Amino acid sequence: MKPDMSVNLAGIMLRNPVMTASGTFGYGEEFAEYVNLESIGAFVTKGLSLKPRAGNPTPRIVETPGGMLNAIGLQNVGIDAFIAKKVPFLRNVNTPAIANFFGNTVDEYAELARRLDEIPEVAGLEVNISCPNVKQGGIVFGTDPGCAASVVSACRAATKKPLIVKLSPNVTDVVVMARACEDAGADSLSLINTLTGMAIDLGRRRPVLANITGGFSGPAIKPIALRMVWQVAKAVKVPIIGIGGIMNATDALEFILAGATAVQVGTASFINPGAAQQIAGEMEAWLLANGVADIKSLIGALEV
Amino acid sequence: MKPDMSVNLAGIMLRNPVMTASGTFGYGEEFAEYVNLESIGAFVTKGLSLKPRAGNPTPRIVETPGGMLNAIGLQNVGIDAFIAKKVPFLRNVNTPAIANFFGNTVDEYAELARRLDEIPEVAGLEVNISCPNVKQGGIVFGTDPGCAASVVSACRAATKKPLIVKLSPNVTDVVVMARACEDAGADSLSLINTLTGMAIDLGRRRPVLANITGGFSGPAIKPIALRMVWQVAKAVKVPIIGIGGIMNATDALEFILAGATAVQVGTASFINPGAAQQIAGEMEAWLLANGVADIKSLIGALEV
Amino acid sequence: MQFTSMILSNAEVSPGYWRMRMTAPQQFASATPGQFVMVRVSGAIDPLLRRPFGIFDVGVHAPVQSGAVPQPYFEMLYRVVGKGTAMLSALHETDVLDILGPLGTGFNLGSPDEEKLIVGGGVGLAPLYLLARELVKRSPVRLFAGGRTRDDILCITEFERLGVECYTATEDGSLGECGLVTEALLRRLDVLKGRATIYACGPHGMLNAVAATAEARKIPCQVSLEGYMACGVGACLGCVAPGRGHSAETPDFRCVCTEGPVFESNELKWRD
Amino acid sequence: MQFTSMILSNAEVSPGYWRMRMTAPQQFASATPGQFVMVRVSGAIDPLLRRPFGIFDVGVHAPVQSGAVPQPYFEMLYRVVGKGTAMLSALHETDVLDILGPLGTGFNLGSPDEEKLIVGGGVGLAPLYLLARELVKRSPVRLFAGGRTRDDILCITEFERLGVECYTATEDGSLGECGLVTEALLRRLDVLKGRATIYACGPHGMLNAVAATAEARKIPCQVSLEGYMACGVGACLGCVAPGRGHSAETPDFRCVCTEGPVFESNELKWRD
Ligand SMILES: Cc1cc2nc3c(=O)[nH]c(=O)nc-3n(C[C@H](O)[C@H](O)[C@H](O)COP(=O)(O)OP(=O)(O)OC[C@H]3O[C@@H](n4cnc5c(N)ncnc54)[C@H](O)[C@@H]3O)c2cc1C
Ligand SMILES: Cc1cc2nc3c(=O)[nH]c(=O)nc-3n(C[C@H](O)[C@H](O)[C@H](O)COP(=O)(O)OP(=O)(O)OC[C@H]3O[C@@H](n4cnc5c(N)ncnc54)[C@H](O)[C@@H]3O)c2cc1C
Ligand SMILES: Cc1cc2nc3c(=O)[nH]c(=O)nc-3n(C[C@H](O)[C@H](O)[C@H](O)COP(=O)(O)O)c2cc1C
Ligand SMILES: Cc1cc2nc3c(=O)[nH]c(=O)nc-3n(C[C@H](O)[C@H](O)[C@H](O)COP(=O)(O)O)c2cc1C
Ligand code: FES
Ligand code: FES
Repeated sequence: MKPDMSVNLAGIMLRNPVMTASGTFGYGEEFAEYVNLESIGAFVTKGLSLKPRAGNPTPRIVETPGGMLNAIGLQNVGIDAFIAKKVPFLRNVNTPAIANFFGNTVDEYAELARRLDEIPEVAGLEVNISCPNVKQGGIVFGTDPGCAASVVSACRAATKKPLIVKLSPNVTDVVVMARACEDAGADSLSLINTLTGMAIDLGRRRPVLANITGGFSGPAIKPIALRMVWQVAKAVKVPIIGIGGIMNATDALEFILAGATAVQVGTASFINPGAAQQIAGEMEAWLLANGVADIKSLIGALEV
Repeated sequence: MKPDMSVNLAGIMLRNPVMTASGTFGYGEEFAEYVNLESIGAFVTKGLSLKPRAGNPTPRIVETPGGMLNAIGLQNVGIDAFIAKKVPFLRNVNTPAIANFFGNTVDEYAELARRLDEIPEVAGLEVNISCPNVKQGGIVFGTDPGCAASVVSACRAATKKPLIVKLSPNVTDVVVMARACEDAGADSLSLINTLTGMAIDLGRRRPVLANITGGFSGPAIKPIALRMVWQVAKAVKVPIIGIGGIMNATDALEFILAGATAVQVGTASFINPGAAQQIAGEMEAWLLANGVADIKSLIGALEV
Repeated sequence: MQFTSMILSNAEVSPGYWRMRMTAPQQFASATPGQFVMVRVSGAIDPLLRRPFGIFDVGVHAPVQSGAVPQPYFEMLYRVVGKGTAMLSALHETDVLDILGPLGTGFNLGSPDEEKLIVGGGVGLAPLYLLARELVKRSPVRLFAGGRTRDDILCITEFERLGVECYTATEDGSLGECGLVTEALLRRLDVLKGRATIYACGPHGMLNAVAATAEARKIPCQVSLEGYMACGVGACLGCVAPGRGHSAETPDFRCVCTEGPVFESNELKWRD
Repeated sequence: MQFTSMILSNAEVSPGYWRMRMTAPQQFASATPGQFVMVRVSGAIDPLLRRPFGIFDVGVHAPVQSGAVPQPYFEMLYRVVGKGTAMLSALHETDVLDILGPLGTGFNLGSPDEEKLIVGGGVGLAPLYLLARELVKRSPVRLFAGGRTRDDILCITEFERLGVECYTATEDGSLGECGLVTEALLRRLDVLKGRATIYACGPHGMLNAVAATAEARKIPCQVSLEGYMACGVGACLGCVAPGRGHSAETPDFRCVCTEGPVFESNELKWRD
C-alpha cells in the first residue's frame, strides 16, 4: 500500500514533506522543466522586499569543501513585480507557494506581511529574520530574541495566513530564539538559514566574495542543522521545517526523525535541479520498503 | 634565499607558524614515526583535567560530509600521569609543547594553570573554555563573556607562562568573547574549537554518537573558522592562532592572511599523520616561489 | 535537459588543454552556438557544484551497421585549472558524467552579408568553433586566436578545415605574430571599413579591449562571458554581470546563465 | 608507515565481497597476522577519513627476469557496505591508493601444542587467513566459517590449501550446516576437552558468543574487534572498547587501534 506522505504544516496541507528552500528555487517557474511542481510538498520563493533589490557585486558565489558561500545580497524583484509578474504563474500550480520576505525595519516586515496576506495564491509566509536591523545599528534581527519577537509580533498582526519564521543558526542558543518566535506568534519555525562564512583567494590576497563574507550552505552544514532542529523540536510545540544540506532521502528522513514535520531542499537543487522531486520519491520508496505506513509516525521518532 | 618562517606567539618563539591542535596529536609521541617534531612550530597536548577522565561511551566518532563529529568526552590521563609519563618525552624535543587543559569550575581551571606553570617542559598554556560550568547549571564557559573572563582571570593569576585562550565558535558574536578574554589577560587567542553537530543513523533511528551530539571539525568548517579569525583579528591586539579545517599550505596561508600569527592543524593529522610537517614545508615553498621573504609580512595582509 | 553522458574520448590537445567527446540524447542536436553545459564532475560531494563548459561541437556518429541508430555526441574543449577540471582530465572512455544542458542564450548569427570576425583567447575558442561552423555557411569568417604562448593556441586546423581564415598571435611570439591578437583584428577592421560583426570569447581583459574597439568603431559585437555559477538555470543569481547602465545607485545586473552567456557588448558595463 | 600503493588486482570473490592485491614496500613484509591498514579511498575530501581493513595476506611477486627486484604485495578482503568500500570496488589495476600500516597489535600465536580453532563470520575471515598461514607451520588448525547465506562464506579453498580443516555453517542452510558456526566449534571443543586456543573475528554477536564459550570452558581466546576509527595511531581516542572492569564509575577503555584490534577475550567487557 502506498504510504501516507502528507503532513499538515500549521494549516498548510502538504502532499509530502519536501519543500524547496528560499533563494534556491527562483519563483518556481525556473525549475518547471526539471521538477513537476505538483510532485513536491510546497515551494518557497526567493526572499522578497518592498522595493526591488539589485544585490551585491560579483563574485557572489564560491565553492567550499562540501558546501558553498553565497553573497547574493537578497537580489529580488520586489513585492510589486512579484505580484505583477510571478503570481500569475502560481495560479496554475496546484502546490502551496510560500512567500519568503525580509525588511530593514519592523515596519517594513509588517508592511510586507500585509501585502502578502492579500495574495490568494500565497499559501503561507516565511519571514527571514537573518537581516540587519537598520534602526539598531545593523544588529541582525535573528540573533537577538527581543528584536526577533518584535518582527514576528508585527507580522503576526498583519497576516492571518500561516506564519513561518526562519531562524538564523549564527546564535549561541537557537532554542532561546525559537521560543521567542513561538511566543510572539509564529505558526511554524524553519531552520537553518545559512551560517556566516568566508573564503580567501590566496593568490590575490583578497576575499573571494566581493561582499567579503557570505552565507554557508550545502552538505557541509548538515550536522549543525540537524543538531539545531533536534534541540528546537524538543523545546517548542509548533511544527518545524528542517533545512540544511539535504541532498537525498536519507538526509531528509534524518531531519524528520530529529523532529521536523517538513524539510526544505536548498543547495541540492543547484547540483541536481530535480532534487526535490527525486527526494520525495525516494522517501516514499523508503517508507514502503521499511513498512512505514505514514510519514507522520517518523516525526521526532528518534530514540535517544 | 630561505624565507623567514619564524613567528613570535606571545613570547613563544616558533620556528614556523604550524602547530598541531589539541586532541588530534596525542601527547606528541604518538606521531613521532610520521612527523619530525622539530620541523613544526609547536604542538598542543590532548586537553588535561585534574583527575584522569575516561571519556564517553562509543561510538565516539562519525564522518560527515567533508568533516567529522567527535564525542570523545575529553578522555585524558589527568595532570599527575601527564607529569609522570608524558612530560619526560617532552624534555628531549626541541619544539615548544603547549598544554591544553579544562576544568569544571573556575577553581579547577586555576589549579590546573598553577600545576602546569611549574612544569619547565611546558612552553605555554592553552585553556579550553568550551566546557560546561558545573556550578552554573551547565552553561558553557566559552559562550558567556562573564564566565569566560572569570576563567581567564583565574588562570592568569595562576601562571606566568604565555596563556592562550581557545574560543568556542558556538556563539552569536565571537568578537565579544575575544575581547572579554583579552581584557581578562589572555596573551593569545586560538580559534575555533569544534562546532556542535549531530548525526543520525536512519536505520536504527538513533543518533550515531552515544553522546547524541559531538564536536564538528574538518574541512567542512573552514569557512566559519576563517570568518571568525578575520573578525577577531580586526578587534584584538593579541596574536591569534587560526584553527579549523586546515588541510594544506593554502588553507594555512589563508588563515594567516585573515590575521592569524600561527595555525593549528587538527583533523588533517588523522587523514595524513604527517600533515603538519608537510604543511610547514609547503608553506615555505610557497613563500619562496612567491618572493615573500618573511611569513610575518603576510599576517593580516588580506586586502579588503 | 539533464542526461547521463558516456565519454567517447578524452585527449590532451595541447599541454593543459583537453578535448572530450561524449554521448548526447537526440534533442541535444538543437544546441545553438554559444550555449553551454553544466557538468557534474563527481557523484561525491567534492567538488560539490557543477562546472560550466561551452559546447565546442555537436555531431552524430554514423551507424556502423545499416539500420542501427546513430549516436549523437557533443564535445567540450577545456583547460585544467583546478580540482574539477583535473578530475575531468583523469576520466576515460566509457566513464559517465551527469550533464545539464544545453543552457543559456547563444550567439546571434546576424546578417549574412557582413564579414564575421571571431576573436578567441586561449580556451575562449571553446564556444567559437560551433559558431564558426554555422557562420561559414553564410558569410566569410576570419578567426583571430591569441594566447600567451603557442601552447595556448588551440584547434586552428579544425577552424581552417571549415574554410575559416586564421590569424594567430602570442604574447611571447612563439607562434604567429608577437603581441596581442587584437592588433590583427584592428588591421582587418581597417580593411573592412566597419562592415563586420565581431564575436569574442576569452579573458576579461581581451573582451574589454574588443568591446572598446567595437564601441569606438560602431561595429556590432557579441561577447561570451564567464561568471561563477551554482545553478546554470537562473535560480541562484550568482552569475550576474553588470549591465551597461549599472552603478551602485542604479544597479542593473544581467543573468549570465540565462540572458547570456552571450551578450551584445554594448549591453554590458566595461572598465574604462 | 605511510606509502603509496598500486593496485595489482581487484576482483569480486562473492557477491558484494572483493579481494584486492596491491604493492607494498619491503618493510611491509614484517606485518603480523591481525594487524590492519588505514586506506585513503580518495584524494578528495569525500570520503574524508581513512578506512580500516585487515591484512588478508602478504607476499612477494617473484621477479620475471633474473636480477629484477621482487615486488612485495599485500591483500585485503573487503565487503562493500558504504561509500568508501563502493569506491574501492570501482578501482582498477594501476590505480593508486595512500596506505597507512601495518598498524595495531595482532594475534599472539600462542603455544604450538594446542589445536588452534579459528572462527570467522563473513568478512571477519579477512585477518584470519594470514593467521592460519602462520599457525599451520606449528599446530593443527581448524576453521569455523559462518555466514547468513553461502555468499558470505569466503575463500574456503584458500584455507584448505593451507591444510586447514574447514567447517562451514550458514543461517539459511545454503552451504554447510544450517545454523550458527559456533555449534560446530562447541562440538570440537568437546572432543578436545579444553586443550585448544580460539581465534575469532566477525560480527559482535558472534564474538560475544565465542567469548562466553571460552570463558565457560576456560580456554584462551583472542578476538579481533572493529571500532570507528579516525586516526588508527592512538591519537583520536575514537576507537576505544570497554575493558573487562569497565563501568560508568570505574571506566576502563582500551584503544582498539594500538592495544588491539586483537585482544584476549577475557580482557574485554562483554554483554551478559
Ligand atoms: C558559461 C561558461 C562557459 C565556460 N566554458 C568553458 C570552456 O568551454 N572551457 C573551459 O576550459 N572553461 C570554460 N569555462 C570556465 C570553467 O567553467 C572553469 O574553468 C571551471 O569551472 C574550473 O573548474 P575547476 O574545478 O577546475 O577550478 P576551481 O578553481 O577549483 O573551481 C572552483 C570554483 O570556481 C568556479 N570557476 C573557476 N574558474 C572559473 C571561470 N573561469 N569561470 C567560471 N567559474 C569558474 C568553478 O566552476 C568552481 O565553482 C566556462 C565558464 C562559464 C561560466
Ligand atoms: C581494525 C578493523 C579492521 C577491519 N577489517 C576489515 C576487513 O578486512 N574487511 C572489511 O570488509 N571490513 C573491515 N573492517 C570494517 C571496515 O572498516 C568498514 O566496513 C569500512 O570502513 C566501511 O566503509 P564505507 O565507507 O564503505 O562505509 P560507511 O558506512 O560509509 O562508513 C562511514 C564511516 O563508518 C566507519 N565504519 C563503517 N562500518 C564500520 C565497521 N564495521 N567498523 C569500523 N568502522 C566502520 C567507516 O570507516 C567510516 O568512517 C575493519 C574495521 C576495523 C576497525
Ligand atoms: C544562493 C542562495 C540564496 C538564498 N537566498 C535566501 C533568501 O532569499 N531567503 C532565505 O530565507 N534564505 C535564503 N537562502 C538560504 C536557503 O533557503 C537555506 O536556508 C540554506 O541554503 C540552507 O539549506 P541548504 O544547505 O539545503 O542549501 C539562500 C541560499 C542560497 C544558497
Ligand atoms: C578527536 C578530537 C579531539 C579533540 N580534543 C580537543 C581537546 O581535548 N581540547 C581542545 O581544546 N580541542 C580539542 N579538539 C578540537 C581541535 O583541537 C580543533 O580545535 C578542531 O578540531 C578544529 O580544527 P580541525 O578542523 O583542523 O580539526 C578535538 C578535536 C578532535 C577532532
Ligand atoms: S548560475 Fe545560478 S543564476 Fe546563473
Ligand atoms: S583510531 Fe584514533 S585512537 Fe584509535
